[in-house]
Amino acid sequence: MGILEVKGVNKNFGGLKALQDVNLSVQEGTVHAIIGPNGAGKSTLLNVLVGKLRPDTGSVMFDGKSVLGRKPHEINQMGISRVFQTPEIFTDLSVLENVLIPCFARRDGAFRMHAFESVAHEGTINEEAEQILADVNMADKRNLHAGSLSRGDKRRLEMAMCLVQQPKLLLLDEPTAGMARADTNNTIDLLKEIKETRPITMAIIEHDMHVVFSLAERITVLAQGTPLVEDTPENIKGHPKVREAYLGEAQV
Amino acid sequence: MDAIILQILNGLDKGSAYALIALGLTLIFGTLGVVNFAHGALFMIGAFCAVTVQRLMQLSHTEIDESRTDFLGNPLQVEVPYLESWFGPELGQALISWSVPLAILLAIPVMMLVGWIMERGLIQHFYKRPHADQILVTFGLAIVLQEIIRQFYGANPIPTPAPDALRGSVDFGVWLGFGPGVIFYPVWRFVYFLFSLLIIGGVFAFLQFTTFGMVVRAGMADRETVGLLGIDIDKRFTLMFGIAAAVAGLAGVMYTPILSPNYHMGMDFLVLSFVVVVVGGMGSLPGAVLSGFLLGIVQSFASMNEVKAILPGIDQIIIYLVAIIILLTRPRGLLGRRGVMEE
Amino acid sequence: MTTRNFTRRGVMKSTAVTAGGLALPTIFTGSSAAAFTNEPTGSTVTLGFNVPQTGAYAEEGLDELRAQQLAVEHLNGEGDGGMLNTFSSKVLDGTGIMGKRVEFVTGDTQTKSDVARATAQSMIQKDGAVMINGGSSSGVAIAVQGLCQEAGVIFMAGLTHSNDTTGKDKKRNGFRHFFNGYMSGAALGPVLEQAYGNERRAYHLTADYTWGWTQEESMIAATEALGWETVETVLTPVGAGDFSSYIAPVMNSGADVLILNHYGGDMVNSLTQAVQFGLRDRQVNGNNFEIIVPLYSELMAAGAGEAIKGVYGSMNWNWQLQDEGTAAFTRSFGEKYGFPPSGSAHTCYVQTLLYADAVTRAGSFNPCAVVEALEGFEFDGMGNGPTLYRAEDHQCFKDVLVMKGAENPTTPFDNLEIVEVTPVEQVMYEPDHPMFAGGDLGECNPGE
Amino acid sequence: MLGIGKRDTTILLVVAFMALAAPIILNPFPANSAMAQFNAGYPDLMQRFVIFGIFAIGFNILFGLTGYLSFGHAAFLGAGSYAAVWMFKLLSFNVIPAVLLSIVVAALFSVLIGFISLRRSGIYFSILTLAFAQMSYNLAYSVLTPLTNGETGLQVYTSDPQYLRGEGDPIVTHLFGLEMRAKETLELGPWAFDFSVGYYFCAILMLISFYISIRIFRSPFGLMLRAVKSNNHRLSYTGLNSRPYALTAFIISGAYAGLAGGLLAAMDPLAGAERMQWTASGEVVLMTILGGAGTLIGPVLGAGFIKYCENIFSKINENVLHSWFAALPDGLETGLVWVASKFVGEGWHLTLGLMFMLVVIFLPGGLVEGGQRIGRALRRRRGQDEPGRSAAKEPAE
Repeated sequence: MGILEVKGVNKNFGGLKALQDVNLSVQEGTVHAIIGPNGAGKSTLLNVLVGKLRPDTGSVMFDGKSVLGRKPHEINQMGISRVFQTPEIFTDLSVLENVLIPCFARRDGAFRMHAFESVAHEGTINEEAEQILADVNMADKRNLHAGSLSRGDKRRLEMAMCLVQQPKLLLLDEPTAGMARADTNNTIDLLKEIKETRPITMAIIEHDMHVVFSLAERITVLAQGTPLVEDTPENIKGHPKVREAYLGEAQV
Repeated sequence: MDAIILQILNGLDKGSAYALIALGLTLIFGTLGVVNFAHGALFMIGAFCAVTVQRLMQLSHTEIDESRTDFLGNPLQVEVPYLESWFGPELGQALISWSVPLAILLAIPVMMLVGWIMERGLIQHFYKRPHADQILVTFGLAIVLQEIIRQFYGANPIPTPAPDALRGSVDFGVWLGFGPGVIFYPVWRFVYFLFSLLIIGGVFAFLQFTTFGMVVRAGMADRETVGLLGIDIDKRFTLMFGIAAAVAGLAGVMYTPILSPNYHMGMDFLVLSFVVVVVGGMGSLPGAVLSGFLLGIVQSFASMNEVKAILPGIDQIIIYLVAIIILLTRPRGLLGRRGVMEE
Repeated sequence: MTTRNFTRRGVMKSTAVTAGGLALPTIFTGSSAAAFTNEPTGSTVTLGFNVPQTGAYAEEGLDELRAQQLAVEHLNGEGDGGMLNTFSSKVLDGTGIMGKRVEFVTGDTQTKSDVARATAQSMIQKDGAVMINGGSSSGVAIAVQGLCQEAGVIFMAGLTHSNDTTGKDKKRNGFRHFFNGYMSGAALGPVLEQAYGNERRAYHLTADYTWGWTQEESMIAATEALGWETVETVLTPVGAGDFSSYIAPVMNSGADVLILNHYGGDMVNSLTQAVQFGLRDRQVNGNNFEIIVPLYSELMAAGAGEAIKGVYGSMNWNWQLQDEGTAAFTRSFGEKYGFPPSGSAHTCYVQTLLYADAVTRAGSFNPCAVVEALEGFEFDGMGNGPTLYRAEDHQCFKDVLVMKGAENPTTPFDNLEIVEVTPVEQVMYEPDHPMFAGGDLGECNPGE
Repeated sequence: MLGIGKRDTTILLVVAFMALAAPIILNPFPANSAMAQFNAGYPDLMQRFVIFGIFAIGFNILFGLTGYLSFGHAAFLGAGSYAAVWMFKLLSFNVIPAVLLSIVVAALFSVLIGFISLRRSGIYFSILTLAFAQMSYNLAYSVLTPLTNGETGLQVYTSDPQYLRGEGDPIVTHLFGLEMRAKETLELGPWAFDFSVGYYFCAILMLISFYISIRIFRSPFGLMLRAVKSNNHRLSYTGLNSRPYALTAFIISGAYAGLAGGLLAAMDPLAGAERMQWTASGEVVLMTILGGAGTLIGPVLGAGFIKYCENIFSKINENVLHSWFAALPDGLETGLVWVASKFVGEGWHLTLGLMFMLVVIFLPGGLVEGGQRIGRALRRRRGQDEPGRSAAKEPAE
């Protein structure tokens, strides 16, 4: 029984079958990649997982509870954090404030009216935030305006914001899309480091095979809204069906 | 039945004005992403183009009438318009009475120019600024414009009648098979309605069938992409601003026989026009037109005695009530697109 | 902490004269309090002219301001003296008020009660005004009247036509020179009877606020007394702009008279549009369809242009009156500004003189003394013939004018013509008339 | 001090000093001099400064922090005023119950409007609030006259019950017998300074409001509100529900507006319907943006600026202008008066409009940014400019 169990999910947009009978199981503590050509339904699947879309049929269980019908913030509170294709951070706030917010979210839940306490006086929370910034090597940038960061730093910051919540599952939506090779490698190193230092489950949706094969322990190949195969990276590489559907075009 | 037809006519007429103002506002929103609080002032300037033409046509020389005296007991100075002395009193008066339609000729270049100056001189510096700044600066501009108009024309409403030939009303009911005298409707209001259809049709045709229009429409959908194609979208948008100003101005010119223009009429229309635009859906031209007519008609019906007897005061709030209901049931108004002005 | 109330201005002026610097710093000189609010102790006295200078009534307000300035000139002995020469009371001699030169401050009411009170406050608190005059709407007049009562200064209401100003909202410190809704109805009644007969059916469009309602009530009472039937009364939103949806139903309602209880921009638009709808070209019940505008003003008549031709209404005063006082005022106003004064200008001019006169007769600026001098005061020579300031409700009683839109005006200033000067007896009513019931003048308040 | 940081304490102390010394600061010119026209230190205007300051501070909590632009906040101001006047009519002229009820009524009203309007965001939200406020205004002006006294404005009549009024109680608004209009005048030579009870009552409430607003700005709650403005999307994927945050901010700012409305009535017990009109809602928006939205002190500055223009510039008439320029040669004087008269008196709107434009064009951050620029320029001149400081712009200074 995995931490995330997707069973028989179907989703249609008008006549278009975006997802057909998707079954997926992500095991706790693993890095699970979901790959597939454009239009395979990766993004739709991700949006179902985070509560943005509701499937027509099927079930999505996380940690033994259904996520269906829950709002994104409720799903996050269940322990699923998400990294976006383009980093979603609070650009108007400072770097430190960016990580403070998830700290509060973890401690206080979806809404709590702490209107009279001072942020500066929240000792433990500040320590946590400083710690995570140190972990991602951004401590020296704590007072910078988040909007002024480089793209790579924005990605790091977003990662820090997710990690500080200590999620049970981290969803990454093409974390290296549009990045230069160097940045991509940095991100891979960062993710590797995270994997080594934290007991975390990750699900990565990715285009870049280099990233996938550097990180993933399990891979699911999605094509035309349906999972084609699920296996270890080594087996996937040699799988004829996968080559046919997808890898044929890519250089592996 | 006759009462209902009358109110539909009234609603279409009100709706024409709303639709025209909202159309211009949406053009500016949609193409430039600017919240233009000075749009009401453009409407007002249009109306004062009509006043200006009227004044020009009435340029007079004085003749002294010794037989009568003025309020101070001096011999009466009679102002005789040049047009009257050139063409004789009757033809002269008839010509003068055509000031309002003639003002269209003045309003088009004037409004285009005003729009061009506004966009190049002010608005273009605010494309990247927050909406709040746009609101503040255009609101300030609206005040300045209306105060300038006031310096020249005073604060009192100025009568600007329709041409003699188009004054009065016609027995519209007879055409529909009612008895004579049941449905009378002012000729000028028909003219206004047809005029607004013409303008609306013109704008849509322009956007639909010209290359220029296609680029602008593409720009409304995605400005950056069009920019990437190497098209100088900014220049086209400037012209678009001029066109939007002209639409507002023409709406103002032709409305003057219905509503005697005064310097703050723009502010009176401002709130309403925003409600119309938002109900129609931000950035949607058909939405703006639809919502203009819809709100006009709804308002007319709410003004009926039968309705007011059940719900006193409903005519005071109906527009806002409808706006609330529509926005709560249709998140982006009638025909709005996702993500436009939702941030 | 003490709760003494005293005025700054009086004290300030006296010390300014004596001290002339930091020589005698008097700290908290509360004990030398004046006898009443803003007692003028120097060589000048300040009046506050609080009129709309922006918004729909701006022209009306500016015309009031012109007249007020003229009045100040005349009081100070400048110009030709205007109505001072015709006023039946002769105590004013062109040396200011009781020898003090008259100064004035102005403010913009924006025709909003809140703003009007704020500007009046500033005149009282900052500028030391002893009298506030002006305004162009009843809501504002009532609001400012209440303020002046509390502050202890005299209020001479400008253009206010609602019955309430000297009815349920009357105040001891406030006086009205303008006529009111009831008087409009009473004056119009006989003229309408003569012009349109006894068997008419009237349809009212009424601005949906207090003035509109009292006007409608007065007109219904006056016309029903003639035997007219009231077909329908419809309330219209203030500032509606387009009245078509209210005018259209009039056509087939069986009514043959439309009474527009509107003022200002609403009146301009509703009248223009009603004429556009061809109402006046219609025949109903064998009668020509007629429109009546109970309250006229020159400026708004000008705004309506040709639509007013032949339309009856009433006015407080018009420059075309033939009496001496009117002639004198029109002459000095016309020579200064180049056009004849409006009715509201006349009101404010006369009030400024009357206030000065009352102070002089009372021998004091104390509001209570002024109130006493004005209550029951009868005079002549200020236009409209013999006039009474009634003690019971501070309403002014004088002849009322019934006007008609001129068919062939020769200048922009005679677009209205006087049809009849209704004698004061006919518009007189008891102070406890039901339309005016419920108010209480209270005690005069001199402030402290 | 007071649980706020050093910087904030300084700001608070500066504001407190300004507010408490306002009667002196705002009357810099001798009472009889020509410049006295520019004195603003009389009770009524000072009260308006701080009352509209409160209104703008509250509005800033919503708009400055969450970015939700409400065009209907005047409705809460009006509701507060009506509630207060009704308290005067029913209970007594004591201001405490009136002010308390005005806060409660406005807060309840804002729960209702906020709950519905916050279902939408962006301009759709703005128009919803505008629609509610305009409905309130139109109804208050006409149909609801029994409750609001329509155009005239709700006021207290001698015939009103005033159940709690004691024998010797003042017949003007008071705080346990201390009349709001009572004042003491301090005279120093030609200068005269008014210290009025009403003003200090308002000023103290303004300082409390300001202090609360600082606490909110620096609190986790305030951080969340700024997060709502910055990136609502990220916020919900961080496990936070933005709706209750925005709604709470809406209610707080509604309560502030109610307090301001209640104080307006407490200073002058008449509540006019215009208080609810869209122009009044627009005014507080302008105050906040003009001063600097999202800054602590900006809204107060903006409120003072607009009220000053309205009350001082509108009162300068041609007579005053003539007296100023009297020393100049005739032709020049006439010319100057003619030009100047276009901008003051009846033309004061023109000045206001130009000011809006100039401020927003040249000072995108409002008046506060103007102050910051001057401050930076001064520092630079002294060679104390810290590098990197301007880059690390503190988001809510």
